[in-house]
Amino acid sequence: MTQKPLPTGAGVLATTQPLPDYGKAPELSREERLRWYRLMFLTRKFEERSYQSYQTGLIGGFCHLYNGQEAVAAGTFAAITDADPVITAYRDHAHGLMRGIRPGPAFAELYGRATGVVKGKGGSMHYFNVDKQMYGGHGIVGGQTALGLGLAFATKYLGEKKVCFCYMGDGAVNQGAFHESLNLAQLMKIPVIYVIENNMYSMGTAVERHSAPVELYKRALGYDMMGVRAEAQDFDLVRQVSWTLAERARKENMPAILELMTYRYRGHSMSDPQYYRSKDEVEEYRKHDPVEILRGRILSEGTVSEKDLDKLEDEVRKEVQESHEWALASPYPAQSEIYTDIYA
Amino acid sequence: MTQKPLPTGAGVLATTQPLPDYGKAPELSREERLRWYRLMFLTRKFEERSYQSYQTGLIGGFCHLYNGQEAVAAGTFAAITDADPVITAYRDHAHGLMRGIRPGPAFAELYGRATGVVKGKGGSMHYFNVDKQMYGGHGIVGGQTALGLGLAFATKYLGEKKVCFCYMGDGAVNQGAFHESLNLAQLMKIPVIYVIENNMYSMGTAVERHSAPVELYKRALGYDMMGVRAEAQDFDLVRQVSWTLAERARKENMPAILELMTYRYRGHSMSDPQYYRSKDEVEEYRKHDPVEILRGRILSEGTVSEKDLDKLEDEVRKEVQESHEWALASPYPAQSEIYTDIYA
Amino acid sequence: MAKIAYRDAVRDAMSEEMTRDSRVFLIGEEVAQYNGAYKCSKGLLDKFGPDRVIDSPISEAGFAGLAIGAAMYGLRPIVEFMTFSFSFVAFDQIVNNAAQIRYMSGGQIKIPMVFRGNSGGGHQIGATHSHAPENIYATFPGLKVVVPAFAADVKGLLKSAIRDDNPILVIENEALYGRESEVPDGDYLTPIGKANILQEGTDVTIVTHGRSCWTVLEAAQELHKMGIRAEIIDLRSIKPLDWPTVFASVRKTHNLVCVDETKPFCGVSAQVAAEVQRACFDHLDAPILRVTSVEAPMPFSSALEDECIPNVARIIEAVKQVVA
Amino acid sequence: MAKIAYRDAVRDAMSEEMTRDSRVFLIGEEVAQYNGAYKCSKGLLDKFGPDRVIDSPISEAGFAGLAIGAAMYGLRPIVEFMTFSFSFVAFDQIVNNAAQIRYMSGGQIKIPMVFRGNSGGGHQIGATHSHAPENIYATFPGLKVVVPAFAADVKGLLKSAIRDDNPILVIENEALYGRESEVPDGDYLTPIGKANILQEGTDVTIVTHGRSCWTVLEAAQELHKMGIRAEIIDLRSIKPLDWPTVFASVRKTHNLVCVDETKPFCGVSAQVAAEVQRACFDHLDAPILRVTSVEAPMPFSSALEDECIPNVARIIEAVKQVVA
Ligand SMILES: Cc1ncc(C[n+]2csc(CCOP(=O)(O)OP(=O)(O)O)c2C)c(N)n1
Ligand SMILES: Cc1ncc(C[n+]2csc(CCOP(=O)(O)OP(=O)(O)O)c2C)c(N)n1
Ligand SMILES: [Mg+2]
Ligand SMILES: [Mg+2]
Repeated sequence: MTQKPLPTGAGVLATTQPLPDYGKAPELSREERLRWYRLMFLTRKFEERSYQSYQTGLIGGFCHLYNGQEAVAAGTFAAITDADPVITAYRDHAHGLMRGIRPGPAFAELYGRATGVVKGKGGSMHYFNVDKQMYGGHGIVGGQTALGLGLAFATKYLGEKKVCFCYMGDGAVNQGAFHESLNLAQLMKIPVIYVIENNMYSMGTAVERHSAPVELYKRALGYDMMGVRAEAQDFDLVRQVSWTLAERARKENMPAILELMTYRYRGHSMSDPQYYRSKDEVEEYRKHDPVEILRGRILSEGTVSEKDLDKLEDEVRKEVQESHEWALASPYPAQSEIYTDIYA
Repeated sequence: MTQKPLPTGAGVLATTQPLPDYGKAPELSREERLRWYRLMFLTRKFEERSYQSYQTGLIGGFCHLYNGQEAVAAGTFAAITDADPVITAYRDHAHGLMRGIRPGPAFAELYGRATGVVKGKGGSMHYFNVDKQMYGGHGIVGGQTALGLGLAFATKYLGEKKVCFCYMGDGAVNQGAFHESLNLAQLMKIPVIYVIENNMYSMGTAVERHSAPVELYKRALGYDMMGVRAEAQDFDLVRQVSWTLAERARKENMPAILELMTYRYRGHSMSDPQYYRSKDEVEEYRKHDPVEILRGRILSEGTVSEKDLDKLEDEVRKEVQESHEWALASPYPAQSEIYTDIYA
Repeated sequence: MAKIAYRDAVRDAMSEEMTRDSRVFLIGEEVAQYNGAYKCSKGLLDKFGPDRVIDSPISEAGFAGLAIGAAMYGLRPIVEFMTFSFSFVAFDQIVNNAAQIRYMSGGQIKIPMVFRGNSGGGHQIGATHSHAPENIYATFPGLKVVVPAFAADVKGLLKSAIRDDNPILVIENEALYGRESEVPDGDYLTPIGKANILQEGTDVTIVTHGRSCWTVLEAAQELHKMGIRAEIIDLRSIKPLDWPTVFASVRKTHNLVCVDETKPFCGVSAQVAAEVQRACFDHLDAPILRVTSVEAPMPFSSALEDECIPNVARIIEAVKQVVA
Repeated sequence: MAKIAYRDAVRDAMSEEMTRDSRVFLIGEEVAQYNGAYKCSKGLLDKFGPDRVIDSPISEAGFAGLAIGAAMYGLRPIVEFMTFSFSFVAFDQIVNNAAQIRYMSGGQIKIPMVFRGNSGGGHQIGATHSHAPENIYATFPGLKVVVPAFAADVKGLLKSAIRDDNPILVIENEALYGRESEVPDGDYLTPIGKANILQEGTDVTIVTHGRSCWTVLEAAQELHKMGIRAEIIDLRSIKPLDWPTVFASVRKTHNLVCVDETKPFCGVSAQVAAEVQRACFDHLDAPILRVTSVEAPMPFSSALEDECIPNVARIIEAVKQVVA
């Protein structure tokens, strides 16, 4: 097994073209910062509870957890607004929760209940919240990359000056649809940012075993496209680079690849024995925990007291527990639901 | 319309990595050189006759002619042997004729006859001659790029030290299967050379309207792969660069993209009004005719007299005419042939 | 009523709907500057400009996916496949994304869009280019599939499809593009899911669709001479399929021959035969026969190709056997 | 005879054939180091090494095409799709290249290869991952399709498929991987194209395949208690399909229920019903009924999913209706 690179705090590691300088992203207010911390913490607790629920048989099918990657969704989302469309793959709990899905309907979906965010029809892999421009949750690796292109195309077609962030795993760079999308994006000047959540593994296959260049931002080179590789355990660093690319997309309609170096603590899905990596490797990464890093930063800034943060965390824990219980008490969908939502 | 670059005689125009120096390709004997000239001239005459036959209704369906591109097939083939597998798209008459398909069965195929090279079942787009390692003739744009990978894989699996040349049009770089193949080739070290016959147009779409980078060899950058752009109206220049890449593939199992800058004189298929380019542009290119260039070179070398060359050309003209007549006199396939060759 | 060519009816439908609704756009290979490989989009670039009539690279999965994404956002794309055979490189996008995202999102998403293009054999373009894929797409819940045979229907169905809030495949046929037939004046819609009785008859029902309609009409003239009165139903819409019209006809004629260009194994005719034997068991006087494309890839030679799709001789033979 | 799990039978078949013939290799996602997502290739990497047991990136079109090309050159690849639903991103390679190149080359090329993997619903993996695609692939001449239900059959059919000179899809099912059943000792082959009569009976024929065989067997016990003797035919091979066995049974029982997991529209049961009504028209006492997956994408919730694929209740109801 090859040694995986650990975060250094450098932020941006490499680019295919000089990054334009739009200056620093606007400051977040104390409340906004806390809100993002809260969402990251909520996601972590949601996933931990999901883990337990899976173990006890409350969840069937696949369940891909986000632990360790929280700063990717949070840092990128914090660089845009809820009016900008986002779309992702099946590791989508974070993207859903951070785009307004309440933990109750989120749990209810995992438990296959009628009160689930998509009525129990989509499950873990298909969180959608169109109200807040979250377009799924998609199970076919790479399939969403073309959809993200289309969402961005539509915003441009309508003259909205938006940007679409389209998320994908490192393994998804090897799907043809992604490459077709890259060429179309660059050629037609479509404001889509492909965020590669590089957690070093495509299921049990380490990046160096699945991609000819280990640096995935390099895929942009084949399209004269902006490609950026950045570390992603630090919310603020992620937000800054995302903001720059978002600005560029809004101002110039230029797409980009943003490869974010991160790590997942859990197995690929729940039933993964993880023979492909060592416990030590996982432990090393846990030392660069995105939730801890933001927590420490907020405390060191002194705008929030440890006590207040503890309180916020307790609230979240309670919300998660109550949401889980609410979900469990929810009814299953009626049989007639099989036949609804097929056609509009 | 953008001005298209004309040949300068430079040969190699650009690469993504330094080309290894294996020295000069082995000299061709006088006979071999004449043989390649003969094949190029034969191809030209074959296509001209096909053009007429199409006009007079003897050929149905599509018919994609190779006029102007002859040095691509000839120069690349002359760098390898008939034991090295080749595969191409639907503009495949040259590749067939130069890999041993006799003009008689070649015409018979166009005319849908039982004596056709594939029994009238494949038509213009599906010339195969497995005896001489010519694996088609494929109609779905880009589809053959994965097959070429597989042919090369098989030679390596069997320890044969061969190389597979896989041909494709400029428009085919935009198919996802090609990109998946590039990554697989580089990652698994498969000795396949992707020859992009860049004739500047994908049907009616000029390269700059279909590809984000106009330089198609750059697609190799995304895979840390060798990519080469070279001019391709000169048989000898094409042979030299192809030989270098073939050697590299044989010695190191390393794949490459070889973008060859060429031009087609005729329409995309036969029914193309060609509004997308000017007559002048075509005329400019005709001044750099690959058949003429090799003819001039051979004469200037003084190893063959003009008279002998004229004689050879007359023989070819006669062969083409007789083959055409033979083909026309051939029977159509029996109805029972519909049901053969479906399963082995 | 004017007589116009099928391809012009396609063009008119797109043009009218693009005029009516600025969310409608067209994307595909050679649809803009080239006016379409089969000239179905002639003049549209001039009329609507390059933002709405878009030439794409050869990236079917990419541009089909782009269009699906745009539809998720509320636009109403029309995707042209140069031929429907090329949709197979975009298969996943169509059958997983277009067909199922509405369901998987619990109804949050609508995908109002059209995939359209040429299909079928008979033009010597070989096995890879000659697929008639309506059975394949119709097997997927979430998609609608129409296969218009006449200018009036392609115009009315395409307009309906563009206005419909679901992903719909409008499957055309090269052989039909040049054929002229009467088209009503003004703005009209042909309902999706309604079959059309092309000819009334008493002896046998022939259920058909697409290009085969023309072949069946030709065969019917021969049959008429033999004293056989065929009732001819043009399904027009494969999914949803107008079962009441089919069943009513079979209950009247007591005989059924299915004619269509899909392959025999699990083709459209298999579905029709299976449903009709179930619903009309006691009404059938003879086994339902099917005239389909043959069980072989499409050969290139014109000498073979004619036999490979339903032709007059095979239709007459089947009908004669059924009414015997 | 030993009782082994279906997944081990898959593994044994591959292992035996790879030992016998060095041209056989396995490629797919996670087949090597991970031992297969469903552990069907457990131990093969250790036994045959990384040149013959190959982990691929997530590039189904790429590695399916690679394997087809290798087969054209004379190797005998086995492609594992993690699930067959993912074959849809490689659809063109399978239906145009694997299926048709032999024909288009006028017989110059053989494509001796196997595509295999998990399929079907019932495990809460959602609409995109739960396709039962046998009807879709079987519509293409040039492909063979087998859907084994039992350990002995998957071993014998997979071995036959690997030795066959054609492209063959071996469609497995997650629900079956863990099920144990008896497997003959030693080297044996199960012929492709031969159905298997799982149970003889007199009152009704039930034609089924794949996972549904188990459900039908369960239903048959209930039916037995009601005094209904069902003859159960496991098709095993969808293409070629063993029509003589099916027809003979229907001519004996005079009734037919088709049960399978493909969708109703143009599914396998449609093909069976269409052919049987034609060939056995005068022998049928009642309309042929079909029990299939429902006309909806596969929902996630276990509360809904059970109803979406053929279950005992639906089978019993159909049989009762037919023999009534
Ligand atoms: C087309 C396709 N092939 C295979 C799969 C099965 N599969 C699901 S996730 C996965 C690994 C993807 O890894 P990556 O893209 O790195 O994302 P991560 O799971 O690390 O977030 C695979 C092989 C699939 N869902 N779709
Ligand atoms: C997947 C697919 N899409 C579209 C087509 C239709 N088509 C055939 S050739 C062609 C243009 C290809 O151009 P290029 O690759 O540059 O090759 P050239 O014709 O110039 O040799 C198109 C669009 C096809 N055959 N396959
Ligand atoms: Mg990953
Ligand atoms: Mg070209």
